[in-house]
Amino acid sequence: MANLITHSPILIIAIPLLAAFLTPLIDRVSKKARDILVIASLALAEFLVIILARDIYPNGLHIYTLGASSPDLTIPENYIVPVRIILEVDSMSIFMAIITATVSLAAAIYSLSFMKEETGQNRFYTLLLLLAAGMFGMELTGDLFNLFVFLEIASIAGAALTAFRTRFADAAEGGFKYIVVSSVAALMVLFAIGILYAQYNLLNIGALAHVMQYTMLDKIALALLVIAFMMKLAGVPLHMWCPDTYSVAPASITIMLVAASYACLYALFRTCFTLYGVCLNLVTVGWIVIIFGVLSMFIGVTMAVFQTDIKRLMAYHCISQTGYMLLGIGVGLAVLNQPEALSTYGIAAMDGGIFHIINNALYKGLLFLTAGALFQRTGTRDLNKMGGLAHKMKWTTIFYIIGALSISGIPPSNGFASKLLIYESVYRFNPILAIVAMITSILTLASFTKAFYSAFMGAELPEYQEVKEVPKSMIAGMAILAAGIIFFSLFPGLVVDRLAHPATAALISQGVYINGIMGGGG
Amino acid sequence: MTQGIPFNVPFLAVAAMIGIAFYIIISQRNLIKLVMGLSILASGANLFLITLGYREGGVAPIYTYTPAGIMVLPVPQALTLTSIVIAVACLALMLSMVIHIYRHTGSTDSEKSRIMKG
Amino acid sequence: MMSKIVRTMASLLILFALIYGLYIITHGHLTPGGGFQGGAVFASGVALLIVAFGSEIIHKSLKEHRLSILESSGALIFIGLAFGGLAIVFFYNFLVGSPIFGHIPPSGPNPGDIWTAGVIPFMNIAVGLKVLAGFSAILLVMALATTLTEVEE
Amino acid sequence: MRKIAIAVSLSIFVALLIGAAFLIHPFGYPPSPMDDYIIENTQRETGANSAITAVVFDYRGYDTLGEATILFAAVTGVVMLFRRKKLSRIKP
Repeated sequence: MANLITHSPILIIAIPLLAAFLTPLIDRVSKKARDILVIASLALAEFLVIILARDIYPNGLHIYTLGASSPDLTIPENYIVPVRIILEVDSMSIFMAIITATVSLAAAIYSLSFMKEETGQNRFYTLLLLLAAGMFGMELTGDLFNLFVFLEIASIAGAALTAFRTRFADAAEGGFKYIVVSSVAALMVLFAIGILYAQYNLLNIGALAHVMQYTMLDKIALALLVIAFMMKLAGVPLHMWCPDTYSVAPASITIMLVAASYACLYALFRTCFTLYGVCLNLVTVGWIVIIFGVLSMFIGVTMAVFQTDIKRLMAYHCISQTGYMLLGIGVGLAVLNQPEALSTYGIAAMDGGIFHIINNALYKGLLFLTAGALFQRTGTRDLNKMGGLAHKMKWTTIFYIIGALSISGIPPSNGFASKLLIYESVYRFNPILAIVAMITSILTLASFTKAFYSAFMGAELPEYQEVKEVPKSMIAGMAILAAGIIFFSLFPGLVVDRLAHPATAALISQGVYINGIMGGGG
Repeated sequence: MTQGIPFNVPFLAVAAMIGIAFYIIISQRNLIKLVMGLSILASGANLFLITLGYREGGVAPIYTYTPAGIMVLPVPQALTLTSIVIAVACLALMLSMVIHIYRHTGSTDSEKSRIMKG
Repeated sequence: MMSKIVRTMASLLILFALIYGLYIITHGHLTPGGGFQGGAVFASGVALLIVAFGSEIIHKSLKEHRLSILESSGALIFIGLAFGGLAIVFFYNFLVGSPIFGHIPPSGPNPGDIWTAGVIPFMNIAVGLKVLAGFSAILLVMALATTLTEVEE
Repeated sequence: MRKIAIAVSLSIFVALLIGAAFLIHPFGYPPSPMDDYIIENTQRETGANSAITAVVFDYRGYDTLGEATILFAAVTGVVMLFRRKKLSRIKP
């Protein structure tokens, strides 16, 4: 068991990769064996993430050097600089790995029957596993160039999956937009890595943070990195691709793309807090992130109110929810070097922001899956054409209500818990921001009730007489996310202390991250 | 170690390539030209990585029959190998999607094939 | 379908292209080159065939699902070699110093015998196999997609 | 109006890059702590004569694993997009 824990960071990434390479071969043997392989590998990855999380929360950092003579030999004997690639897992990256593992497991189970009639399913599952492995790779690595490679894997797999249903005209266009935006963002990340490599001849995040002097070139590299990750996150000025891609992709792939954009959010935090950390002029960079957050929040929800396509509506809400996270973490970043402000509301804001990531991944995922179920049964995404589906599709309606309640922050739900944390702390930082956040939450509630009535309530439309409930595995996929939401709604305090707070502490303590590589090592 | 204009010409070439590539990506409406702009951006990134690793009077870091002289940095060449294959992968995927867009909408003009509005 | 001269010349030249590609793959750890570059040279030979003979004729002998089996097996060998060193660490070069391909070359310039570099030659061959199958599949499928007017719906 | 905004932002971006081009280390003299270690110890540690192949497959072999999966994903994606249609309709 101990041996499994020491090797678990690389196994979390290597097992989905191994399964992805095996799928085309197993698929020639039998379709059943392929489905079992896909679900088993993702379940095994989830199991490994959980046992690694249980090992990380008590004793902090977990180092894994690839190719060295022992896992924690980060720097070769009597040498000053790490040469090999080092996987560095702290409580923030394991927190994101939990989100990725849960979302990809739910997506795989959901698409077992969602993709039943499609041709070319073995390609679909291969790319689904590669997308999951790409996200895991981004979250667990401690090397900048490795982050770029796995960012690229997630983009290519995501774009190919978005254009999976080639018979629809707009599928290829959505995929094309996603791959162009991801390639431009990835190449900007590559330029920033080149600039940092030119100055310090290092690629490891910890080692770079150790020798960083924040020269003019580092500011340019920081600007490139922030713009690139904002493009991938669909921050407002750069969000044009997001509604087109999310509304076109199959439902299970949309929630994987949402999880992929949160992996990029993690990468943004890793560069702001760990790579640059204390040597940033924190107030300006903090305020830049806050402005991105507020813009995304407000413009996202105002665009969403009058959407007719249910998945475009949810895509715009996704942008506005990302705004909440950016606001929470931006406030924490802005006060990072003022200890008394940090302790009063900075850490609470970051806890709220990070807790909001997992909440949003769960309820946004659930809402997209219900939209997929509606599409499967009614063949359309247009809210005006739907109506009175509550009578026939019981389970989907219940799941939709759970999701809608928690996205608009109604008291018992987990969405409310994280938004409350954000409101309280942001109000002390700057009251106007908190007011904007509350208005956004009200508009979210308004648009989701509108969608609920037009899709589920109302008289039963004649052409949906014989519509029956969605098959079992789609309900199972939705049930996983719904169970997560209910668990988080019942014990928000427990989750914040056990999951979100250690993640915030890990993000803030840059020194621990650095001497994990430079200091101990031997 | 004079740091005059002539010494940094490769980095100016990289900056020029990036500027041209971004101009093409922003201004071109035809999807094929947009893909070309992106491949220019990718080759600009590769040029940048390679020129980072050059050492004055250096030879390739391979020990089979090496002539005398200090050796060029090996790591940027490995990174460039990776980014070349990434550029090829993105190019192949983008072009196959452009073929699909052309097949569905009959034109590769990004304005006309704008199916989704708002 | 090109003219008769081009087809015969292509069928003659293809041998040299493929042999040269395999040479680059296997001598990756001694001379400049390796899995990716050798696979690309090999795939350029296949591209020569596709251009000369037209994609339908090549498709008769070179099916893309067979190519994808070759590609998956190449990838599996590569990740298997990476898993091989898991006893110590994931990407450990466990063959250095062992009787198979483990010979340590004398440091400094040397003629360079092929019996060195532990796992690296095997990884080169695995990646080369994967790259040549992958690139040929892409070339074949895209050539077929644009010429063959397949009837869909 | 949009055209002017794009032109202005693009020219600022290129001016920034040209400025950065002057600040980077002079062309032939890079700092190289990591690479010197690799050049000296390639033959001893990995047994390969070519330092580049040693970096690609041993020192940073994990990148090449990511690299191989990128190629695998691209090939699977392209073959998936052009799969022959033996399609059964989704029940409306």
